[in-house]
Amino acid sequence: MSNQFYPLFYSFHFYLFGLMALASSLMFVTRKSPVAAAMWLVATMFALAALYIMLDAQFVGVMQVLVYAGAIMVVFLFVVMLLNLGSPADLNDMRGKWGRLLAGFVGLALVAELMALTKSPLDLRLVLPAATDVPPTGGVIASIAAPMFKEYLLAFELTSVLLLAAIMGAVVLAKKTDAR
Amino acid sequence: MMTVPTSGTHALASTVAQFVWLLPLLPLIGFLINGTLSLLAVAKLGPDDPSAAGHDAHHDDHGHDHDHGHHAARHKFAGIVSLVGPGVLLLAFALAVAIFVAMRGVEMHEPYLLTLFQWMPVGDLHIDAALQLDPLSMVMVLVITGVGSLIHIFSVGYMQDDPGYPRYFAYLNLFVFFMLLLVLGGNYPLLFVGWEGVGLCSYLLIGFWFSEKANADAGKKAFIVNRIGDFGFLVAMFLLFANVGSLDFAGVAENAGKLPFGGVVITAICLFMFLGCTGKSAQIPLYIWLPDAMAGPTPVSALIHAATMVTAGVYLIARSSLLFSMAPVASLTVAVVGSLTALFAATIGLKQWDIKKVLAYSTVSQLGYMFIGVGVGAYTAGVFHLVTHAFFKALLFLGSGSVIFAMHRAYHATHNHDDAQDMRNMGGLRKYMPVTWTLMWIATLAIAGIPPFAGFFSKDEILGNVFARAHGSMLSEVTWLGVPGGTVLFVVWGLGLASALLTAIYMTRMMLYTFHGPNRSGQAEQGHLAEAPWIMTGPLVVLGIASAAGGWLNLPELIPIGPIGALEKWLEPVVGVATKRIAGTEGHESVSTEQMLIGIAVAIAVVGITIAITRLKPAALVTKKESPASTGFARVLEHKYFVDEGYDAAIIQPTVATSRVVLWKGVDVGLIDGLMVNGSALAARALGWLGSQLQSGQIGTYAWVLLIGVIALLSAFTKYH
Amino acid sequence: MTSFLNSIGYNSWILPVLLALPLVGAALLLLRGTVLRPAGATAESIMRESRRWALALFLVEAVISLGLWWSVNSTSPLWQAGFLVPWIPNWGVDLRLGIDGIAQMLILLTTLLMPLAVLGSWTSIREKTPSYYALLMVLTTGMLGVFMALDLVLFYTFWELMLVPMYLIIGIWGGNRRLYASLKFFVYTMVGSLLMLVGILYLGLQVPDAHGLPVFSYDYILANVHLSSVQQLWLFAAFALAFAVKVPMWPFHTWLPDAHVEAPTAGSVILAAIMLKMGTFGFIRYALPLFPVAAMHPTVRFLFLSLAVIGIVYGALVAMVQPDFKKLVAYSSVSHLGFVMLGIFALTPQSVQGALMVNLSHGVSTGALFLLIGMIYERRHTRLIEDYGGIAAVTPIFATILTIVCLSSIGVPGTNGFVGEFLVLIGTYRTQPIFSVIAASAVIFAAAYLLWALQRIIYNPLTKPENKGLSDLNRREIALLVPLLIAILWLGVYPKPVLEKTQAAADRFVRQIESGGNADAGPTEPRR
Amino acid sequence: MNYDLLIPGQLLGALTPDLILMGGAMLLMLAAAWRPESEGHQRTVGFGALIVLGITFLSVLWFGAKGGTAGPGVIAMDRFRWAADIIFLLAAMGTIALGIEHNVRDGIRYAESHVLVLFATSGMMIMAAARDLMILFIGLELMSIAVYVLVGINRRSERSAEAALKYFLLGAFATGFLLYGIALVYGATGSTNITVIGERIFSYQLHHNAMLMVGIGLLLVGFGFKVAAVPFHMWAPDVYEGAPTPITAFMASAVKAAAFAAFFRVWIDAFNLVDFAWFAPLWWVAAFTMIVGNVVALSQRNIKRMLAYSSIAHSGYLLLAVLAGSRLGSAAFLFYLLAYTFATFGAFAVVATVSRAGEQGLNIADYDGLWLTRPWLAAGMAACMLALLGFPIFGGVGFFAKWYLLQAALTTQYNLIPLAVLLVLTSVVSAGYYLGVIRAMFMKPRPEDAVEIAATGKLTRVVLGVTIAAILGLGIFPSRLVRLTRSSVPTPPVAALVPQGTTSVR
Amino acid sequence: MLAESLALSAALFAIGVVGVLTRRNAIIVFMCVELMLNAVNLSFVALSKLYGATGQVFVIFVMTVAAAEAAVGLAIIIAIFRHKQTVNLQNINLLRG
Repeated sequence: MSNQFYPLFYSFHFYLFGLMALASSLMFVTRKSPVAAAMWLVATMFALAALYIMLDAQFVGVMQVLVYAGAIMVVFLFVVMLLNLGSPADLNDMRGKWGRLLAGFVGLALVAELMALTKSPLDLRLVLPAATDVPPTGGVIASIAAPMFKEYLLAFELTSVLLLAAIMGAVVLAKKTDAR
Repeated sequence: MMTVPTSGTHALASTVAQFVWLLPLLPLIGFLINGTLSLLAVAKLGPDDPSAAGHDAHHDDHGHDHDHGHHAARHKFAGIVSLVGPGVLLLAFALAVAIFVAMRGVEMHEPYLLTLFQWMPVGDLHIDAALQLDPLSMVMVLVITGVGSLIHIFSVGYMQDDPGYPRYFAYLNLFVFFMLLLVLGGNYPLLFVGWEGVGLCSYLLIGFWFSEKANADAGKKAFIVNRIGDFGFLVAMFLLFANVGSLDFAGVAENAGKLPFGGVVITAICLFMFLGCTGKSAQIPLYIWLPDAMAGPTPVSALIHAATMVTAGVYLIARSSLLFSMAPVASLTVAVVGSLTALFAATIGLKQWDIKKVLAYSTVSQLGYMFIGVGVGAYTAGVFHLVTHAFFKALLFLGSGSVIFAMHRAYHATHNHDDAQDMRNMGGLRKYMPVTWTLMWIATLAIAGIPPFAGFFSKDEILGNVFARAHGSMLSEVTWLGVPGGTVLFVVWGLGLASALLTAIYMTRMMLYTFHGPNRSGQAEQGHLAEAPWIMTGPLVVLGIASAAGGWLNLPELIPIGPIGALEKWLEPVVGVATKRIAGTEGHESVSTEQMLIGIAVAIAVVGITIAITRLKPAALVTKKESPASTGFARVLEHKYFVDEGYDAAIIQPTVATSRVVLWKGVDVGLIDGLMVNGSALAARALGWLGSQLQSGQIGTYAWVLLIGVIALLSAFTKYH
Repeated sequence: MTSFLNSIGYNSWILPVLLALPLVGAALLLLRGTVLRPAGATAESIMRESRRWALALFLVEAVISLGLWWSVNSTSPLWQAGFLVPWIPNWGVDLRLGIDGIAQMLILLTTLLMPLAVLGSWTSIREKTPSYYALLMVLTTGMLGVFMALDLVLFYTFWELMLVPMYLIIGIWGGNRRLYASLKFFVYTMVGSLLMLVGILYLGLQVPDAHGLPVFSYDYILANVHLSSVQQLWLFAAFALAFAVKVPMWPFHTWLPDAHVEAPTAGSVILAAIMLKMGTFGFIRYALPLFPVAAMHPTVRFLFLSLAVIGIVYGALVAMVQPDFKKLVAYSSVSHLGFVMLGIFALTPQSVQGALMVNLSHGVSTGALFLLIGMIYERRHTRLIEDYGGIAAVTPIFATILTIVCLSSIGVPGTNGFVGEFLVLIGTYRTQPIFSVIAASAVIFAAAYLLWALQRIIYNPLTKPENKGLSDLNRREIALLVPLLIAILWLGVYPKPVLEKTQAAADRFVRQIESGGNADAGPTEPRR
Repeated sequence: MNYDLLIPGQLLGALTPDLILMGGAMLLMLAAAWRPESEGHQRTVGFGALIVLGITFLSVLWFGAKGGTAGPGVIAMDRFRWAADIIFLLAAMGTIALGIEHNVRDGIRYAESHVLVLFATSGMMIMAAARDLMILFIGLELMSIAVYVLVGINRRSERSAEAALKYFLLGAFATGFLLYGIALVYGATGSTNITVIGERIFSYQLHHNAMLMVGIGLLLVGFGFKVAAVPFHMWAPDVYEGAPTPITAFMASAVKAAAFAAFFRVWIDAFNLVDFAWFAPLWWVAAFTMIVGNVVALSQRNIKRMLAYSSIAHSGYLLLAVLAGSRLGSAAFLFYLLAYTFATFGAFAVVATVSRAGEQGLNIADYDGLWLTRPWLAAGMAACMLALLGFPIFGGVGFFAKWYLLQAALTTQYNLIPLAVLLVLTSVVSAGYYLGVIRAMFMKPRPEDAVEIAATGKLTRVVLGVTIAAILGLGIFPSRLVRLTRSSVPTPPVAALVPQGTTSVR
Repeated sequence: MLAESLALSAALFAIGVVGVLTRRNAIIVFMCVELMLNAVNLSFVALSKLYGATGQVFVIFVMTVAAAEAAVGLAIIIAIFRHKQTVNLQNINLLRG
């Protein structure tokens, strides 16, 4: 992998936010209350947004805060409230002790297997020379806009259809059931 | 039928013998006519739609009770059947006589072969439907048609009131057809056709009154036991074809010489063939069917189970004399088995009460004699005894038939349901049926071996030949199961004498109990006892004459009261070579020895009769109902040494039980079906059930399964870096 | 006759016509039963009409097929009456038909038996008759196709084609346990045939044609495909399993008793008389000639000979203790077909010819037996032997015919049964004496089980009151049995014409296998 | 013509059928909202949807006949795409045809249901066309989201809602894996373009790259879920059972076909060179899929569940084509998909007819004696069952489909004979349940208390008629279809994309 | 920081998976899936350091997809809640076998 030198300040904050993401995600999966869990997930997303920015993906970082944490999670919370699932008491949400242990174990196994992906070095010949050092001209947005509206124009347009379908679907499903 | 005489050059070709195919055809026609009539008479065709008709319970048809004698009215086709049935036989006999006359006019160096058509031509196997006429088959044809005619005629009277009258004659005609095929067939397979065919007819006729389970049982038993023998015959044919390459008599005669003399192959052929003979001719160990076969009508017993069919084995060995003469061990086996059977059956005959059973065991015993004859290479003697036995045993059976007929009529008249065949219910019948009495005594003396009746000559010739072969012949020089052949033959001779003694005893016993002493059939019945009608006594008389004079067919040199050795000369072209091969050069005994042998034989017969007359007290007998169960050895004899029971326990029951319990329920239903077929189906279903149990409806479970899949897959993929 | 047949081009159209005719008939009959059903028709009138049409169609089929007797030159090394139309060119699959002496006999057996099967169903099938007869027709096409096909895929298609009609016939018109029996029949057969499918595919892909496409022509494969002995072994196993199930060889036979017992009369007749023959035919036409090295491998051969002999003895012994007459006959089929397999694997001219003869005569005799059982079943609605007894007294014609047929099944000389068994055994003895002798013991058992059954059915005292009112056979029933009786005696007394017709094919078969498959003796391309 | 996909105009040209469909879908969406929901409106929109599908179908046919190629880019223009599109469109038409009448019966009056089918179909068409993992992903999501809704469209039915939830949650879960797989493949190769991935694996010798391996593994999970391969199949029976019957048919045919089409293209074009890695895992997945699907189907009483397991089993068979991975494999794959689609639709058309409102009449026992009252329905069902079983003539094209699959399996360089044998053996097992239906219909009596089956709707009749005709017709004359499928294989872009800024290894 | 990012991504993904396995509240399970998507996004962003901004484009698309999924998913959850008055997955097992 890249053996680029990073300043200590950068490294510290990178690890800090990394740990925050990890810790808050762990909190997220262990909270009984849906509201608490959602809040910890939001925290995770913030931490990730910070990491995005540190990885030179400022636009994505902003989108993460605005769209994910700001919009999607709000909808989640909204539904939690709507369905009045706020109190943990009436939920037997978590699996039993053994289930959790086993799940933790399986999670570790999965991590172990996924970590294999770090074992072979990436082929540097694949790396675009332009992307290594030189910041793209036209700013951060332009570097994203170019592929999005050229190579991935189709994908972009498709997402609009996707959203349309999703909206319609959501409306159809969530409409009040008509009396029979 | 296409007739393509292949031996057009044979001397017989231009004579009446070219119509030899008519011989079997005539009874076949009789069978077809009678069979059709039989079905026509009883046929009541069913409704067009049997499933719709259902069971109309008011169908009050229970009149077909086939117990003979219960129907006074004669069969509606009785006339035509009485004409056709015996008629075809008489015609056949006439033709046979004509052919016989023709044969006497020519030199018979080789048989006359008439190929009708190719039967089974496959590759190098050529089996033709060919008839072969030679002296041996001529003798048989004459006996079959001759005795057969008499028995047919007798049957007209005996079966007159039976509702199955046409069926009876159909079967009987069919039997004669097959029997003629047997003796006329020009190759082993064709002989086998007749062989099985007569077995089939025997089956049908034994079970003629099939509504009695015992009769049906007896028929079935006869067929199956015969089949065991046929198995042997079949294997013998396979061996012949594989080693000799032909199944024609001619071809075998030509090529059999190539087989090593006395070798395993020829011995095996002969032994397997003899296995066939033990079945058909009721020898140890397959004799058991014959006594049961007495369940059939008595004329059937006379024709099939005394005169003709059961002697087919003797015929077969005589026919295959060339082969047997090359297999001394096999020949000795034949003789030993024959002698053992003769004695064994005779002992059983001592204690039987059923008149027909006595005769049945007597037949078994006499057949044993014949096998002794052909076993020691005295083929002519064997055949001679066959012929004489046909006469006197047919007479005995018909005579007993006439007795049973009388008894039955008497019982029927008085509505008595006693056993009409049990000698304990008879006694003193001489008074009522004098003709029968006389003729039966003639036959008894003949079978006992009292000169000058027929049996004396034939039996003496056999015993004489045994004695002669015992010291100085091919047979005496080999060892049989480690015993020198000579010794074996002496034993055989001794056994033969012993059974001759017993024969005299049990025959006399039968005569005494039946005809002498006081009558035990009951007061009321005595009035109804009477001699049978002429149509039955007529054939008896003819047979009586034959029994008395049959000996003249083959007189020994010592008794030159007629043509010496006529039969021997007649059969010389067929069995001569084999006889000479076995007998060797030093075959003949001195005159004094022969005289001594004759003396011994006669003495033994006389002693036997005397013992019987002195020791047995007909007056002391009580009827069957009142008789106590016998004990001790008598009981063993009465139950025929429990051989049937033994077979049943040792072979039949285990086979059936194994088939049912192990093979069917165990292997088929249990192992293959249960475990493999249904088992695998069940296993699949059980697995399916398990799978559907895992499908719990819980998303969590599904996610778990999915994840396990993920981990498994990833572990497979991560091993490649 | 031959010249007349040539003048109408008989050989060029007879095979496809024989195949198509029943299909057309089936379609018409089905339409008549549903869409074109006349107004006011009752089940009864429908039954009358459909059985009449079915009989007429099968009679036509039988009559036109009779020409094969003369038109086929059975000594020719060429396929006779060849017919070729491309079907799926991309897969190398063609409608390729042609017959030899062996197929000719089996085709005639089929066409001649089918009218009798219809007559046997005349009054016993009362429900859904159009479908029933339509299925019989489709079944006929399938069976005939198996004997005619010269393309492996086509063969497989026909092989499977007959499975469904038979499945439905058993399952719809069968007895109490019909559901079980029909499923068992279907699945059993399918297990074997699907593996054969893989085998066929493998074979066809071995030597592609000039365009690189697979070829499934029988002749092409026979001539061009050369397999290693290991390949042969596997393929032989796949083919042999399919055929062994069908034959059925021990221990794959347990579908047969169930199927036979539950099937309606015509179903049993066809099963026994024709369908089982497809198994043996498969061995003769496909399994052995295509894989001679495997088939003649001592171990394999020993295995098959052993199974054949086990089947012979086992079938007979188990038949002996069956309480159900149909089951008894079913097991007797196992025994008889064992003879066929023995003959085939003994590989001598006599044994092979004998096997073919047993094939035919088993068809006739067992067919007749099943018909007879069907007739008596129609009257008494029971097949249990113990429910009868002494009925010869009330049904003498039935008893007479049953006796004759049983005797032929026992193999009494003079009947068809003897000729085949005798030839098989005598031929087998030359190469496999031990097997032959063991097999010959079946003559005893056969007599035992059949005569015992016969006694318990038609002999013995007539005690059961239900049996006293039994009616004898009617004219239709007699008329349909008489041809079989004639065949029984004709094949027994004068089998030569039949033996002559199969002689060339049988000899070729033996030479082919003995020479390890690369014999020049194989029939060549069909005439176009 | 050759479409240069980097020029937007030409890209749109290459997407003409898809655009027609999407445009039509949007118009119909407006139309659906135009009037208050009612049965009549639902029907009108349904017919509109049929018309849109018909036009799309024609355009696909036109493209398929005209041919045309595409340069490097995100979509393919090969006949594989058009062939797959034909299958989707046929299935979609069948779904809507069945749906119009089924909606009436079940009281579903939302015209939107038909629009959602169109959206889902357009997603599928994108999937079949996609030559870029990202496009594929979005197409997949478009399809999935529409189908999630469709499964739950019967709002009165608790089962429908439950099925939707299960499908959605597990689908989203699996999407996560798929996406992660895409990310890792991208990470390993620097591209999401299938063609480029394949080339780079070759030119940079990425055969043993760990990230690539993990990525492929995760992609396999994602596709495995969509095609319901064991052990990612658990959702299928529940969802199939709970979904409205026409939607079940849609899922069993089109959804699965789309997932398979994408799967096939990715596997053949991108990962052909690393077959050593995926061959064994996929082999086992295929084996387990065949076994589990067929065996568990044996114990089902509900016909939709039974068909669900059968569908799982057929996924196993289709995986054989993926494993064969050859040109012939592709042809066999398309052939099988088409045959399977027909058979499935025929079967579900019957199921829809026999069932009653409120998820009644779905047990196999409800088919007892069907032949006696509805002979044609029973005959049709029997043909479909036999087609699914792969039986010649009676099962029509089903046999040739299996035959083609086996042929493909036996002509590859891989040893697929054991799997081919497993295929036929599990087919035997499948006889156990397919015949169970036939047995119920033909061999059992109609129960006394059996509810009378409503008359078959006209559209259902059409669907049934067409499918049966196709099954039987193609079962006797498959030749043309064979030729068509043989020529419809995935083909690479005309001018191979040369990675910029890199030096070639060789 | 690429390796670290990828590792963190894997860990977060695994945590999301564990959440799916352990939770029974439909909404929380859904949130766990969102966490998995976020983890993947992290990978994309990290890889964009290497391969240019395309990776970031993907993240945008994923977010859109996630939003669409959220809309439909929550609608489905509301629909089931209407029937069952609960979103506990343990009680949602009408379809089984």
